[in-house]
Amino acid sequence: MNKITVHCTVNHKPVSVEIEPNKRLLDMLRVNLGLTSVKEGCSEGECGACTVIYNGEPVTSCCILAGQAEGADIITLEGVSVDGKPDVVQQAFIESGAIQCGFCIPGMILTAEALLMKNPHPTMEQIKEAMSGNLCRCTGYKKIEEAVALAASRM
Amino acid sequence: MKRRGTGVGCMFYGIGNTGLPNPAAAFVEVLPDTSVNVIVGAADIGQGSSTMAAAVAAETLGLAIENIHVTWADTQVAPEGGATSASRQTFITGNAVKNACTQAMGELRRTAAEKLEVPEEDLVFRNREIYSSKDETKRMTYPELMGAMSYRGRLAVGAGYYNPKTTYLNPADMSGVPYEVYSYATCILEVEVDTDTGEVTLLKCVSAHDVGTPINPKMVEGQIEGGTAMGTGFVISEKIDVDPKTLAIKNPTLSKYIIGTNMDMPEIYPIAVSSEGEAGPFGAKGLGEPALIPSIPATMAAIGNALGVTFTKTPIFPADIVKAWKDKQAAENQG
Amino acid sequence: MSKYAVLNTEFPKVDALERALGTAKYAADYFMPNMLYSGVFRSTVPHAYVKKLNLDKARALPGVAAVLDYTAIPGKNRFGIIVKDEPCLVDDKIRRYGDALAVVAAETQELVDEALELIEVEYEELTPVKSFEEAMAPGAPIVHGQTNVHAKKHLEFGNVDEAWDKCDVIVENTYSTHILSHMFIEPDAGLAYLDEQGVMNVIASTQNPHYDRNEVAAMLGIPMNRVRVKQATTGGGFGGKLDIGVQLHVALLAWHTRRPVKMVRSRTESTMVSSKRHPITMKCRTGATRDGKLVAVDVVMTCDAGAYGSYGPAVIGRAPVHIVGPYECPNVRCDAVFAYTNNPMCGAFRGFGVPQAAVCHEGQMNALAKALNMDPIELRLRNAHKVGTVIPTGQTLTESVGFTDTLLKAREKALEVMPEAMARLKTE
Amino acid sequence: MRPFDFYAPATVVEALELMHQHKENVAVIAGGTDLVLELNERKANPAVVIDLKKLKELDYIRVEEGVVRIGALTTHAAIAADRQIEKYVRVLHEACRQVGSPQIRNLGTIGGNLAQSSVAGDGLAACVTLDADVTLRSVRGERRMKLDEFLAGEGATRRNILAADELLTEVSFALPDIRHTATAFYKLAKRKSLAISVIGGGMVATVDDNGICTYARMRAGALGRYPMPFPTCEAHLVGKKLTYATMLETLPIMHDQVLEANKSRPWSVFYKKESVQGVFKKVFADVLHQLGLEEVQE
Repeated sequence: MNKITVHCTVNHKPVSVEIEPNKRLLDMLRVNLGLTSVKEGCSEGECGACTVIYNGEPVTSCCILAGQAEGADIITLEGVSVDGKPDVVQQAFIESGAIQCGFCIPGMILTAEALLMKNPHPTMEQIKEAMSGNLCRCTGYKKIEEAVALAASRM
Repeated sequence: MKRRGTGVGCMFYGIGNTGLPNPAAAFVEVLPDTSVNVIVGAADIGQGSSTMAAAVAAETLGLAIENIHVTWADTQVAPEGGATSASRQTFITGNAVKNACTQAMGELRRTAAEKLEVPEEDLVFRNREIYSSKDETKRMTYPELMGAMSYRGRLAVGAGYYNPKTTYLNPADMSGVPYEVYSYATCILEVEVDTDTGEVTLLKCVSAHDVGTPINPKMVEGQIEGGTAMGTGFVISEKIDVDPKTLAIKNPTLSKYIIGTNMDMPEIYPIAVSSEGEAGPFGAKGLGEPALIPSIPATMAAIGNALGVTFTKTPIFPADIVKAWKDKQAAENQG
Repeated sequence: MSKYAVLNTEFPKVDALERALGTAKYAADYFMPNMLYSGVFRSTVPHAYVKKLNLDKARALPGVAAVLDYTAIPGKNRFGIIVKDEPCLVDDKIRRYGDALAVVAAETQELVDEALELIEVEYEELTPVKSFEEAMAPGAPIVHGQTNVHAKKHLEFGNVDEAWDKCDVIVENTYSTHILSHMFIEPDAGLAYLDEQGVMNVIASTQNPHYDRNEVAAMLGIPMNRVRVKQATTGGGFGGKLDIGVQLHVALLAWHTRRPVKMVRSRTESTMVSSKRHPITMKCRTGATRDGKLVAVDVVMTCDAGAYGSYGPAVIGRAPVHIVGPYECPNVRCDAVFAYTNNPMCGAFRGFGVPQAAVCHEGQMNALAKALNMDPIELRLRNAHKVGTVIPTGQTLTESVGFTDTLLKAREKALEVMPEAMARLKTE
Repeated sequence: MRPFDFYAPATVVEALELMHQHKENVAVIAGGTDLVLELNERKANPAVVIDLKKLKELDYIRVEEGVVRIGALTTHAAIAADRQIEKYVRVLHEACRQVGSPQIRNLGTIGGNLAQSSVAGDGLAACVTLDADVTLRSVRGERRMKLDEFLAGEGATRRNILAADELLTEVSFALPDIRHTATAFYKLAKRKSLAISVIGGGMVATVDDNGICTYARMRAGALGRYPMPFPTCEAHLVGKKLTYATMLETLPIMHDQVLEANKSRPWSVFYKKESVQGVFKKVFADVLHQLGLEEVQE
């Protein structure tokens, strides 16, 4: 097996990563780049905890091979906060009481960020639809949806 | 055909282990700059026991929640916390924190009484100030108090623990005091059932919980909302399938064990009910498990109410609904 | 002025910021220099003796640091929060699908997976016990010790047998609940290493760090203060992370390799191995007067508790105490039997048997309401616990009994937000 | 994951050559929503993985001379968001809109859905309902066929006739004339998102100016290895005035057919034979609504 070099943009900075082809984007981000906010919950594209913003869209990074990310623009939760301070979406999650165990939260926030980038003033229906690929076992989702609405109201 | 139904579910839940000792402990130190270290054994798994500990400490000491730093669940640092189970941490670790704070306040009270020249028992610690309940003009700030403490070489430290007042149960008939305090709840839930496909849509859910004293209203709501999600899923979508031959679990994945998504949730109206009591820290009681329970019987009853059928088994899956409806139609056609 | 300065006001959770920023470290997020990865070789049969376990090929694979079976355990090999009946690594026989037979540590996760595939096992299979009924049948294979009865309880309050004559209405039903999984969103994970003072450090996703400490110390045969368990940020538990998870296995591997060892269970392994909700069958007879006052409740409760005790004793202790629900009843009897089988292990799961009990007592209350043609909320109000109520253990409730308020406030809100639904409740 | 070599060709021609060269042990990846999981669980163990995601030439939705052409690399999200598909081809719009989750729809491609030929593939069920054509290319050239023919595989071992070095490049079908033709899809599933179809029922129905049915095609996914056709039901409708009552007359036929096909699994067949009728009741109501023939109250 020959190693490959993946060139892409991660959190607004160009990176090149030398990596075995049998690694997922999830592994590359967590292990090679140390971006451990990206969580592995199900390994089958089901829970959404490993969601990253990939060329502007939320995707599950457990379903992408590292090599496929060549040329991609990737944002993880580490790329959302500024100097360790929460951005408007993160702040809204904190204030709304949307965070319990927090394992789903990186994926939730990134999914919300991707929605608000494209549609800064979504309806509640659009919020629900956008957030429908992220499982949470703690909150019953209400406070999470309220947090996205609160963030949108401050956009 | 779509039919709607309503169900009621209630429960009570004894806080802590059943008829067994189950203590938990806490350490507290108020530092010279009025920041506070609170150290508890309790594992926080997202439910918020650390936040609860901070709030109880702030309330007891008369400081702000921002003044409190909580360290938890590190056995080389923190004393025994017992398990995060049985909805016990608010009640038991909360009382332990309160006890530890009360001990730390011994020196704080003595010092403040000396400075303000009032009896210790008249002192009120609230909102970063200490004053006399008899004469509110006699007051000092917390930084002033900590300055006086430093000057006198006194430390505000405390260790406390709490073990619920229970008894072992008599093995012959289970008589005794199994729990010191109980939480209560009522849930009323409305569903829409498609009799052709057995699909269930959860419409609205009111869930009222006696939590004694709410520590943090949003956390109370969050527990109730999350509990409702799990309780409704208990009835309509979740089930472990065991292979009859190997006895292995056939659906150990999130694609095959079906928990609800946000699209499956009802509109939830959580209600925190207060009740008078001295047992918990400021009267607070546990909520983690009570949050789950009443929506289970309420969902069963609501589906039954929609069809005019009584269900006594869980789960109630679409196939069960279609079957129950067809059986009912057949029985009515015969009768 | 509000009674409280802090309580019942708005303030964020103390641990929300790091979770919103993504900097909170869950167990799988820890990486250490010189760290090994690890995995567990598990049984694929439910009930068997191990005839042969060949670890040689796995040990020979370059990059493998350790392959251990039960003989490598320096201290005790029996664990469990209440009953010590579960091995760290199987030494006598396999009792369920997925029992741990050996552990592997290697330089990469891929090497761990390869080494696990090189382990060979031969089983001498035993007839598995598949249900409560099979467990209780005469001549049934025994899962543990001398009997398949895992636990028994008998609750007796008042005089149930004499009470039936005083009842105007009696309803009788059998309720049953099924096996469920916590599905906490973070699979079990942990890491162990010996620090410079020789203290065994374990960082894990857990609900129970002090218990974990005691079990790791017992397994290694060292004092409790030579083990430090630190809870990593934990992605939910709901009872499923109360039993010991990866902690013993990583500690054992770190003990032998003297290197940090990390273990992250896959979703599948995590669900396979962690405890499940007890499926309980409750045969219940409830009697009341014509004005809706409960007179007697008699319940027989049975449960297939699976292969190990786990929190079973806590569930069988709690369910009978709660079997009548938040209602006054002067005559109560409950007989409960839990059995060992070779099914997945049942244990703690949010509610400890009370959800199951609620299925029964609420089913009975609704059945009574129907039989008496009474509003179901009114029936509950008539029987509600209040200060002064004596519950079936003989305890008198003295304070903080807010049940009636929950009924009234829920009804009031429901009448406001779903009036049609409330009308349907009455006209069933 | 076992080791493999990885290639990401920039053109279809390059991809086909690579596939031909490594055909003994090659896997192609597009959305990755199936393959990466299989690799990760060591269920798929190819020596070579070829990434198709860089083949932008296969990412398109075009309507040309009354034919809708969709490139294999078009994602479910792109199809669901396409205004023309939403207006003219409801069956495909609804199917793609409900695949998995937003994240999965952003990754998963229609070509992948068809080539995987999963039992519960929603895109597949919709395309079969549309009687679509697929285009397959290899170094040997191009062939085009009906999806029905494409799916003439050997079941479990080979799901379709795609050769190891062959690429499904396009799916195409006639653009429905919505003045006379309606299409509809209903997904019955265990939850309202992140769901695998229990039944995915699709229909195409055409009526003349008098409301007489001139064409009907009904298919349902997840009832057998391939989307199940209901020829007797279709025949029952053609030539009759399309009404809800007439359409309901097909339900007993459907019931018997599903029972017959699944009778080896007694408990699951009970639910499938009953609920398939519920699924098509909703499909019928939608078709009648779109054609402006009847509003059905549930």
